Amino acid sequence: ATACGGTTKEDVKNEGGAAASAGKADPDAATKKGLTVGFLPKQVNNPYFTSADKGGEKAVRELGSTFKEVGPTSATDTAGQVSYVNTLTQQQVDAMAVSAQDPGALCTALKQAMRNDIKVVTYDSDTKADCRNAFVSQASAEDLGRTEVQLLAEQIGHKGEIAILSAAQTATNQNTWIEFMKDELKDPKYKDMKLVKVAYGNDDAQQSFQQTQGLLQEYPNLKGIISPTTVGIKAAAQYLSGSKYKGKVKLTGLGTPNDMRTYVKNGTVEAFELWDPAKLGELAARTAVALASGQITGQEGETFTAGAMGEYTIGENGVINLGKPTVFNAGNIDDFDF
Amino acid sequence: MTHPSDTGPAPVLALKGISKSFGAVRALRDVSLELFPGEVHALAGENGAGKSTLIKTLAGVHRPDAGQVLLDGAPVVFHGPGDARDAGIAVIYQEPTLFPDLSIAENIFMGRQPRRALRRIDHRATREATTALMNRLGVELDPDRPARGLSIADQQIVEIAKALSFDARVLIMDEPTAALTHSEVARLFGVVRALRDQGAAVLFISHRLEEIFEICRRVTTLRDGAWIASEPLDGMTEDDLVRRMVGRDLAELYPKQDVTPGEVALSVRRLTREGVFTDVSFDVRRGEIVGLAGLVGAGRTEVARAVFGIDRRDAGEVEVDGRRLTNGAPSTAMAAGLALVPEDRRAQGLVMDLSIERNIGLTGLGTTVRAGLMDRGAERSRSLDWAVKLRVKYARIADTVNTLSGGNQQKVVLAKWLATRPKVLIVDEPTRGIDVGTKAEVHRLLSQLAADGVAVLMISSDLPEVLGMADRVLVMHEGRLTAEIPRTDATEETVMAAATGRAA
Amino acid sequence: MPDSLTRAVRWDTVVGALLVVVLLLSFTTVDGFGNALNLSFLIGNTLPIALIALPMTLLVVSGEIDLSVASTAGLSGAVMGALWNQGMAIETIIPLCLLLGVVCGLVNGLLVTRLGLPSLAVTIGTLAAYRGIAQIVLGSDAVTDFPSAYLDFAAGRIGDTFVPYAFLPFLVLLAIAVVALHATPFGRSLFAIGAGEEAARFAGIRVRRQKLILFTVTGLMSALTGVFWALHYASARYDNATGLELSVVAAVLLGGIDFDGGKGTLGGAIAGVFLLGALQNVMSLQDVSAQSQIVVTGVLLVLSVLGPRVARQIAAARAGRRAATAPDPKTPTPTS
Amino acid sequence: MTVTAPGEAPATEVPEAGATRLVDRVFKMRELAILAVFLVMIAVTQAGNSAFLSEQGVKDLLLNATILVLVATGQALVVITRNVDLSVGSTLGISAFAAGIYLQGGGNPVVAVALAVLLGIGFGLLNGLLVSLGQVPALVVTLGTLYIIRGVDSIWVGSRQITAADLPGGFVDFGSGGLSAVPYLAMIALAVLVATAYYLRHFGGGRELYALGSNPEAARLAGIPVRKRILAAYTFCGALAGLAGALYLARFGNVDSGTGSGYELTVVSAVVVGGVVFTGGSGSVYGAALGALLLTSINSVLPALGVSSVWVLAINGVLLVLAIAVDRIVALRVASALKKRNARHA
Ligand SMILES: Nc1ncnc2c1ncn2[C@@H]1O[C@H](COP(=O)(O)OP(=O)(O)OP(=O)(O)O)[C@@H](O)[C@H]1O
Ligand SMILES: Nc1ncnc2c1ncn2[C@@H]1O[C@H](COP(=O)(O)OP(=O)(O)OP(=O)(O)O)[C@@H](O)[C@H]1O
Ligand SMILES: [Mg+2]
Ligand SMILES: [Mg+2]
Repeated sequence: ATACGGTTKEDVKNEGGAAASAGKADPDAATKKGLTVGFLPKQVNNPYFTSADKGGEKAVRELGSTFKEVGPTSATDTAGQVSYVNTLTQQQVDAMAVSAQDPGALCTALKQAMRNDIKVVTYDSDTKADCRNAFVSQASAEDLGRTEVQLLAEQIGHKGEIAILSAAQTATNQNTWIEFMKDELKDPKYKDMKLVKVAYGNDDAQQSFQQTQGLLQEYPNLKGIISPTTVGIKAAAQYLSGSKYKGKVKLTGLGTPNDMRTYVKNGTVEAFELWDPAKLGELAARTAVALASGQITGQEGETFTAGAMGEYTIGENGVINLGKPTVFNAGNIDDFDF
Repeated sequence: MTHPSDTGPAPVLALKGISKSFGAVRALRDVSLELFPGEVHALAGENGAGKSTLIKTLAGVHRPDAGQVLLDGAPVVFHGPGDARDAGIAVIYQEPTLFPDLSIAENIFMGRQPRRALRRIDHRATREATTALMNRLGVELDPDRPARGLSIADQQIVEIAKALSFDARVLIMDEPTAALTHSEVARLFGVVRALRDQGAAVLFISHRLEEIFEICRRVTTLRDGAWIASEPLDGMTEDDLVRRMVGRDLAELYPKQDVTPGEVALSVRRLTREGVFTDVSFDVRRGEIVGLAGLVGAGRTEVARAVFGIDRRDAGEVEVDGRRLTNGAPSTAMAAGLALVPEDRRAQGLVMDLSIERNIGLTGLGTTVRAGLMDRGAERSRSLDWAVKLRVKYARIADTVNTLSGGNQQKVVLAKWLATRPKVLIVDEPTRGIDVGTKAEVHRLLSQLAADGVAVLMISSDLPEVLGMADRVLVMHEGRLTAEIPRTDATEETVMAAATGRAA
Repeated sequence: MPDSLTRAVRWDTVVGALLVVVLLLSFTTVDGFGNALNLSFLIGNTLPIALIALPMTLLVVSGEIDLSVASTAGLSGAVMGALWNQGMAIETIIPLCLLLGVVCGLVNGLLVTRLGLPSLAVTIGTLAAYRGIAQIVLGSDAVTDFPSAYLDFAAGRIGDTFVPYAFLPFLVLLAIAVVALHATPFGRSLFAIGAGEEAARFAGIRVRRQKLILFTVTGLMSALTGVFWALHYASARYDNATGLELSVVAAVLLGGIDFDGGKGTLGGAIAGVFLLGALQNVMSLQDVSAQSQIVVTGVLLVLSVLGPRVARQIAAARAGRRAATAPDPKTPTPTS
Repeated sequence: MTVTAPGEAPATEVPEAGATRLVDRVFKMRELAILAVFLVMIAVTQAGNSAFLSEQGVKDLLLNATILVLVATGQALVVITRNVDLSVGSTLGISAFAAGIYLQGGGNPVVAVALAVLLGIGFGLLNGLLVSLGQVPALVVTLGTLYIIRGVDSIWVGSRQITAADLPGGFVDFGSGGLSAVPYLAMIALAVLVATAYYLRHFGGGRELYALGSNPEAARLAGIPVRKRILAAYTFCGALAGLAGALYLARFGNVDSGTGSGYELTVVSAVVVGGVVFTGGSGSVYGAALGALLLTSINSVLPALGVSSVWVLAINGVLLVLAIAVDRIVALRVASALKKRNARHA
């Protein structure tokens, strides 16, 4: 049924997306060697993705295959990322690990790749489920969202106004986490805490900087800020440590130990969390190889061993969870270097 | 060449065997010239003869392909205009070279402003010096007024003031009077004589022969880039000089054919433009040439602009053949058969970077089309046709117009508009910077057009031209029509009287 | 200098030749380049730039510029997504988006022609404004579920050929633009306006009107590009096509369009667009890092302006030497 | 212009004085217009949020503006000569990183700043040479160098980054510190600005920049060393971009391969809003600086007013267009004023 003779959202609902992967998984199949695995991060030159891809590279090497990394220099250059998917397809790699800048934009290209039986794993941020074989999630969005609220709550004694400094408005993973944060805040034990605003710094140091200033001016008695993005938390910390709010306004979120070390040491930040990007990359790589070797197909319930990382089981929609994030504080931060 | 041993002192500045080519165009071929202190030397020649090129070579703008420049008898090489200036040579170029955004004072002293301690500019001193210069020229221009928006004439005045401010040993003037009216020219000549008597050498270019005879002692003539003669002027007649320049005897300068005016073709009623001109009404009939005279700044150009629709009129009506023109719409004016040959050929008359062909073609965009597309053949033949009719001197019809000499550029503008076969033709300073030969041609053309029933409105600051060509003379003063004088009683006196607002 | 030489050193021809050379070399030496699929990728990904380059070239020839094109594209994409979420029919949405583009173009055009503002300044302003409005309209959403018929048209290719469906309409538009600029009085007037606006006005050319038309068309084409983008990448977001304006400008400049106005050919511009596209494609296939690709683009741009200049000087020098021996040009030689 | 009839003493004084005042007033207004817009904006914000002009608030305003002011000042100089330098963002990025790397190796902050400036000068020279000697359109060349420098930068930097941890504490504190509400960085910027403005107004070299922007051909005929001046303008612009890079490092304590990308548009906007016209020859660095202050402040004002960041961009753009329009209307008033005077003279 088409409204006023045209095609509407309704009509499209029924166009089911083609199932991602068919075929039967053979858990005992030998791990193939000499494969080529291409990594396509959101942005090359981005420290976070570099350490992730390093992890991936290490794993691919161990498994006796070849690693390559390509990618755009800007995290908002979706078109660029698409043409890199195409390039990898052209180069007939056996599998690719992609961190999608956009859930939809890469679909056509990724399906194209899968049709040329290239295995597609997404990591860090996902595409629509039918556009890849599996998604390696840094930590369940739920864990992240809730734990960050818990972290901040402890620091401010469960009371006061708090705000969120996110990345781009369009960042899928950011938004899901924020949903879970809001959900966590519904819990009665947070009744004295109030989320007053979600600001967006577009993962740009300067903008995140000014957004933080704005938050503090707008809400003079703001008690804490959650910034679930490495760029955001760093900028916010830098501003706080240079302002009169240092130590008074608590800051937590997702950051890398190397970025945050100074601020933890100078008392701007008590604690923050992150998963180990290197591990994320490694798991993505091992998943890719497992797929290429036919040990898994991406169906729910399949299991495989990711080398030293142990055994993983594929959840619904082909999601694989890396595990709980690590919390960093003055006590343990020096044990980490990434 | 006749060596003037009688002039006593050795030449300050001399050219020996200079040659200069631009691509295929050989602008100067083995030209020699000597300038002596205390004399005004004329440089005569048709448009494109090479006069401007010669002085640009003297000024260090162009490097000669062959030959040498001698300063006080010693060969010198000018690597740029700066060198020439430092050598005491001041130049007024044919085309005003001002900085529109800077004040008149800065325009005059740019690069050599009076300094205070720490080499800082002394703005006050600069302003005062400028005022002094303006008084010397007897004109009244606000030193702090930016040069943008100055009329051609005002620009020329500033150029002259600039040249004077050098107190140079050699003063070179390329058609400084082209835009000026008699009284201003008189002033200028006064100043030039004073300089000459202080021992300066002056090189003077003008297409107004009477001016040459009035102020110059000797003349050097060029033809097609070649040196023809250098000789004393006394004993020469204008015809002798013209013969030297053109290489033949010249037809009559004002070949005005008598015609009986037809019905009104252009009728202007109570035309007004705030602050520029007020309540201007007049008619121009078929076959008639109406002169519009007045001092520079009287508002003639502004009237022409408003009639053609370049500027919006605040009040009044314009009708062509009884068709009322929409306000501020040149396209409809053209459609009605109106054509305007503007005052400033470089900015308004021509697109300097386009070829001769395309420039003439511009007015034919509506006609040289077939099925909505350009008909290149028609466009080219139309352009060639008119370029040849007006004897434009060029190497290729596809050359850009900025390679043409001043006068030839003016011819292209005329060609461009005559090609529209207008019913009413407004010409603003049509012969400014045009040599006598061409001038005569243009006049012949105008009266021919009139004879063919075109109504011509001729704005000109060249009084003899107005008197020679016009059936009727309209005179403007400070934005108002002050007199309408029939051909029979139009004289220098009557016109100037009305123009300065004294009598009338 | 003689026509032959002028033509010989015209940069747009050089770019065209360069494009051919690059293509030939890649076909023979770069594996993965020649096959139909890759070529269709290449063309598909270059189309947005090419589409906007068409009106941009005309605009630049007339001495103006529009930096808001990418934002207009983003806006039309965003509106498309928003309306789609409202459940409106795509067949009604697309015309609406194009209309929106016309409005955006008109706003630019009116600001430039009526207030006489410099187009560079105005469109930097609207660049921010339009993108901002897009953000307000669609916020953080990313709309992806457009009807597959449309997605396939925008992303798919004809059978197994290298020709994307969308390429055919583009060719038509290209033809129209070429004729408009190079074979109609309109085009002629644009060159005149670009090279000497006042003189053009004195020649009875309706400068403001022509410019207004150009800005409007540019808006329209940008919106069309926005729609195409959203369908081609199956994703409508407020930040679609961000930064595309620089790519367009770069490509057009590379094609030898003079930003002082009055010079250039559409052929050159489009050659420039596809030259950049092809080079990037090839370099990616050759595992040249994105960073190095940026450098190459830059170097190309610099060469694109240094090249013709050097050529011109050589030509002038040669002509000069010839003139020395040539007979002096007497009055008209109206044969050339 | 009139021809004074013989004998009649030219009455120059009266109109000149009047004219001078008029012209001066009007030309000052060009900057005034922006200043007004700025003040109104601040006032409104303060009314809506009393915390805005707190010491911290003022400090932030100034700090935010500092870097853009510096770069805009340099850019203004280039634009006045009828050119443009789009590569400033890339230059800022690469020199910031250079300074950072040097400090990381335990270098001396002063030397680091000098290093950044030198690097800037280097790239400024490159642009200047290409534009003045090559005599090629600045827009194209600097768009080219924008890409080249950015590319070289990201190849060199790779995924490395400078974080506050790598920098000497004193340097970082200097970046955020100041005398009460006036940050040190702002003082530097102000000093540079005033010096530049004074040079442009009172020294031959400065005026010649205006001259050659206003009419290059005439400048050549007036014997002005055109190429030398243009080269100087670009070098200065590069130097300031380099300095800005060093200050960026001190301010944000964080630099990576993306630092300063896309900055060119902001800078150009600031200059344009500041009333420096792209056809060259007019405008002032004060205007450009005000433009910069206005633009950066908008980004602080809107969050402070609690305007959702979704709106920031749109409002930014609209304000930008408005600012230009206002400036234009003022300019038109100047023109008509001149025309009237003309008529009076005639
Ligand atoms: N820059 C140039 N490039 C090419 N040709 C040029 C250039 N300048 C002058 N010419 C040619 O050199 C010849 C002499 O030009 P020039 O301007 O010296 O003549 P002129 O005597 O000054 O004429 P007019 O009296 O009209 O000013 C002309 O044929 C002109 O076309
Ligand atoms: N293009 C222009 N822009 C601004 N003002 C102008 C312009 N042309 C002339 N003016 C001024 O307008 C007034 C009328 O000048 P206009 O040129 O119409 O007088 P004119 O009688 O035509 O003198 P000319 O002999 O120079 O043509 C003068 O004060 C002049 O300075
Ligand atoms: Mg001449
Ligand atoms: Mg006039």
